[in-house]
Amino acid sequence: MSAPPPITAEQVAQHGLTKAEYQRICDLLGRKPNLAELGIFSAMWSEHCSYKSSKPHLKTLPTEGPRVLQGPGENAGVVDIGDGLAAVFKIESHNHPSFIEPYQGAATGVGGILRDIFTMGARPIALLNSLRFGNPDSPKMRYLFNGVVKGIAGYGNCIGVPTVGGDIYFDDCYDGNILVNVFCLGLARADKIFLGNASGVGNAIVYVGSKTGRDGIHGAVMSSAEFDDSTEEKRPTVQVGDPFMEKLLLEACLEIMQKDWVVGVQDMGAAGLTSSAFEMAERADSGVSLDLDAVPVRETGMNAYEIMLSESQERMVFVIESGHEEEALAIFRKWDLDAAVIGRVTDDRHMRIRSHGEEVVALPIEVVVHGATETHRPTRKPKYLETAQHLNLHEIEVLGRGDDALKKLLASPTIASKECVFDQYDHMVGLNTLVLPGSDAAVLRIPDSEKALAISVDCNSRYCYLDPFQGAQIAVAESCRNLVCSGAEPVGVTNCLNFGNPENPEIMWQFEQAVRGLGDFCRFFNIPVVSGNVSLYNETKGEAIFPTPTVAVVGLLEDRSRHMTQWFKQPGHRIGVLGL
Amino acid sequence: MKCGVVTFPGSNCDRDCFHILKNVYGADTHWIWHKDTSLDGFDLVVLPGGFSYGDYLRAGSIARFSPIMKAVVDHANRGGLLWGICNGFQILVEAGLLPGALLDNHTQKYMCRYVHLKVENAGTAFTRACEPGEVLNIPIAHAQGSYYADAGTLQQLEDTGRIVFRYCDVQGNVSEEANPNGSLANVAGLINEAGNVLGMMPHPERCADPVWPQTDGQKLFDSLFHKTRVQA
Amino acid sequence: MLAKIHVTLKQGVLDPQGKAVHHALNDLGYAEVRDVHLGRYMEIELDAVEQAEAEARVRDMCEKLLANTVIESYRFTLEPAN
Amino acid sequence: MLAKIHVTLKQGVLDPQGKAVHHALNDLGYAEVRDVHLGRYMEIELDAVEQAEAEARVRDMCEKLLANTVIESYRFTLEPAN
Ligand SMILES: Nc1ncnc2c1ncn2[C@@H]1O[C@H](COP(=O)(O)OP(=O)(O)O)[C@@H](O)[C@H]1O
Repeated sequence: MSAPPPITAEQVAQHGLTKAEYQRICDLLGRKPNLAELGIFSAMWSEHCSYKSSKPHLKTLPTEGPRVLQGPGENAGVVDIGDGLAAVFKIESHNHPSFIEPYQGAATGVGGILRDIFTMGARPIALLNSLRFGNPDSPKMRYLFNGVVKGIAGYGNCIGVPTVGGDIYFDDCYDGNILVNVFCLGLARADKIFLGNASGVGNAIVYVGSKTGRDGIHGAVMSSAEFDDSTEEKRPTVQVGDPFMEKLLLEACLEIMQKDWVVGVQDMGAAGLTSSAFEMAERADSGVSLDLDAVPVRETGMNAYEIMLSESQERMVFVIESGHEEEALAIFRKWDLDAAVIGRVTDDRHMRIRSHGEEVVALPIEVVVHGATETHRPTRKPKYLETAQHLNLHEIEVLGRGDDALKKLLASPTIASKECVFDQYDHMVGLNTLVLPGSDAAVLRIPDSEKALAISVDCNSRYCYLDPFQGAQIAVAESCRNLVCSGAEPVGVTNCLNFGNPENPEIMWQFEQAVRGLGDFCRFFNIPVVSGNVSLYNETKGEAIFPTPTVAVVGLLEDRSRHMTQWFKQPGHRIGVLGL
Repeated sequence: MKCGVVTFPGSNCDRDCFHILKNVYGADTHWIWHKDTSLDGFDLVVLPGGFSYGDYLRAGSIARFSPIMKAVVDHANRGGLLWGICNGFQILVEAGLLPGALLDNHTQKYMCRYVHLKVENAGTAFTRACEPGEVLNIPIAHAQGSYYADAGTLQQLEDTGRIVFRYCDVQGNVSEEANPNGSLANVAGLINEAGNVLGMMPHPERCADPVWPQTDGQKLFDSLFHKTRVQA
Repeated sequence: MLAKIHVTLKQGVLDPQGKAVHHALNDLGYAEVRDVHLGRYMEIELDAVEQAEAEARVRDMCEKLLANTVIESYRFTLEPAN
Repeated sequence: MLAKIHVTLKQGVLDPQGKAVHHALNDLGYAEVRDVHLGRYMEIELDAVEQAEAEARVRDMCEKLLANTVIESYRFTLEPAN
């Protein structure tokens, strides 16, 4: 094979790396990276994977507590709920893909969060979603709305996990950037939680799931001599979800996790095989060797770059004790899934990747996973607050009281009944849904137990715009009130922080304030934050969305028969108000 | 009565059906894998709801060729009880074990909600615990539940009393408003000539556990297990 | 060889999807649309065999799986692969 | 006039339905099936206008509604009505 052409400054830029970052890579490696290695750094040092802008702030969140079995750092958070059981949950965003292709963007969002849950060994028992749309008067927005709802329904219903709640807000600030945050809750045995560890030298790295295609690899970075022009059309910008494949994957994974020779599991999400392999090695302080020729592919002529960075959906990586490879493959084959041993765990703290008989990537694990410098982005209190927070109550037009005003409120899209939406979600499958959509919180019974779990997702972003600190506190307070009204005690928080461009100090100030507000509230009430997600750059042409720190709180009911619903039950009952 | 619930790739409600049969009715219940080839000794076989093969191409169109289906057909021909619920019903019509076809809901949307069903035939093995004309409150959850059969077939079904459930309102009126998906003649469930194969779109297993406030689904299970009508 | 298969609803079977597309097009300003029928299109690549045998096989596939002959009709063409 | 429109997934986009049908056909004994792609077929009856204008209108309909151009491509023919 001829020597590859040298990396150009243009390619570095197209990969989203600054000159300083590229220089840092060369310094840390002691040499220049090749194109595949550049692609790996581009993915792993991206905001999405490295959390470089948000880490300094997320570190301040309270993540520990007597019930916490697993805090942030793994695929999902785990909370002990007694009786030997654990609740596994997380919320994740899929905002940008959903704006481009609402059905598939939302569908693959559901697929991604489901995998984050069952990769920990938990059977998913409930899905919720938090959606933000722009002005529904525009046909484009109605198209996005219908597509997202159908996509969530299409994927969630097919895989048989009930979608039991959520929230939907409409506001002009989301005209250019809709938000699709998906939450999933699963149940597992507290002593059978699986982590994403590649430990045990010699253990097998097993790939299972859909064949790898060119999904998610963008044309912009393909400007090198290694690729020919005809591959451009073949590179889809949006992934298509296959919920049937995911259902097979889910059942096969839960079956194989009964065995005691499964050492580690991780799903292939953003940055595909690259992020899973590197993260698993980093957590176990080990190394990994991969042979890409063994990876099941669905397109011909895929090179190392494409295979490592493909974002094809419905794929997982298992670490199997050496000697049990055939048994593992047999279980996957029973479910008619593609599976193959694609590598081994090593002890040299490197990722060594072979393709067509040659070593094409050799990178130190730690440099890739932790090498991106935390960017301490400057913050500045926004100018708009100078006017926004000054309110003269006397200047507000008082509408007439009575029926008309009430009807107007009830008809506003954000407040109006969402029955036409949750009617499209199967909210009953699994026979665990105690409280159907429409009440304050979703309540699910825990099979073979007297207990129940409740979930509420909330965020009034308008409050967050006016005061991110208070707004974030109001969001988590609202979730907690919803849980308490249903009879549950809050036991864990997950959150998805949706914000604009972090390079804008005013947005970064909103972020910092919201995280602080959330953290203070959770510390005061002793509710740990066990997982979450961050979605930045939600802005178009300089117009950012309102800061939207979406919060989902999970609560526990010791006695499910004492759950409560919000509806008036009988004529003659008295109505009371608690609080000022 | 030996009961079996078939798990096709993509079945979701198999666990729900299994739970009702085994835990609520205490029946001798077994899992049946789609690749199994024998159903010897089974009295009741259930084809559960879900999305077998993702509902790809047409709901039930691929599952009907599963290896187990040969044994399912034999079981039905032998007079064994065969119960297709939702996706199970779709598989039965694709396999020709029941006449007609199930098309997309006329709203072009999935719908999950409680509906009312009128028991048109209370003489079947699945409905003998019901009163003729009784109204049951049972949920549906499907995107392709609109029943179709050509005029001749439909007439024959009517004449021979093989339409077992029709969508109706809370008073039992079989009306267009009460028809959630556009099914011809508001057909929600029907039986074969011999009376041992029932296909229905609604999910009785979702309202048969006494833990829930809604338990109308129990009427069907009670019928199968030879129980008289449950008192309050 | 390449089989190109069209599957459409039989006459008399309601096509609500077609109707929905029809109305959507009218609403978008395409008043000239008089009727819309939706169907399925499939392309199947097959190992090459004699034309007659291939036709028989493809017909079989349609009857068995690709079309639900209770509600759908089908037609197909066979051509050499590209 | 009759517009005959074919909408198919773009190259490289995952086709879960095609994959499922492919495996089903292989399992049914049709080992000669190498690949399967599913798409949509539409027949649209239109009031007659000039060919060029009709083509422009139909292309517009495809771009706007009938095809999801993020993941699908389309082609069509126009002929006089039967
Ligand atoms: N806002 C947040 N609050 C708490 N934990 C967070 C937050 N955002 C991300 N995390 C944690 O950081 C880790 C990395 O997040 P992410 O890249 O979304 O995970 P994954 O790759 O498993 O999808 C996860 O363990 C996640 O729980």
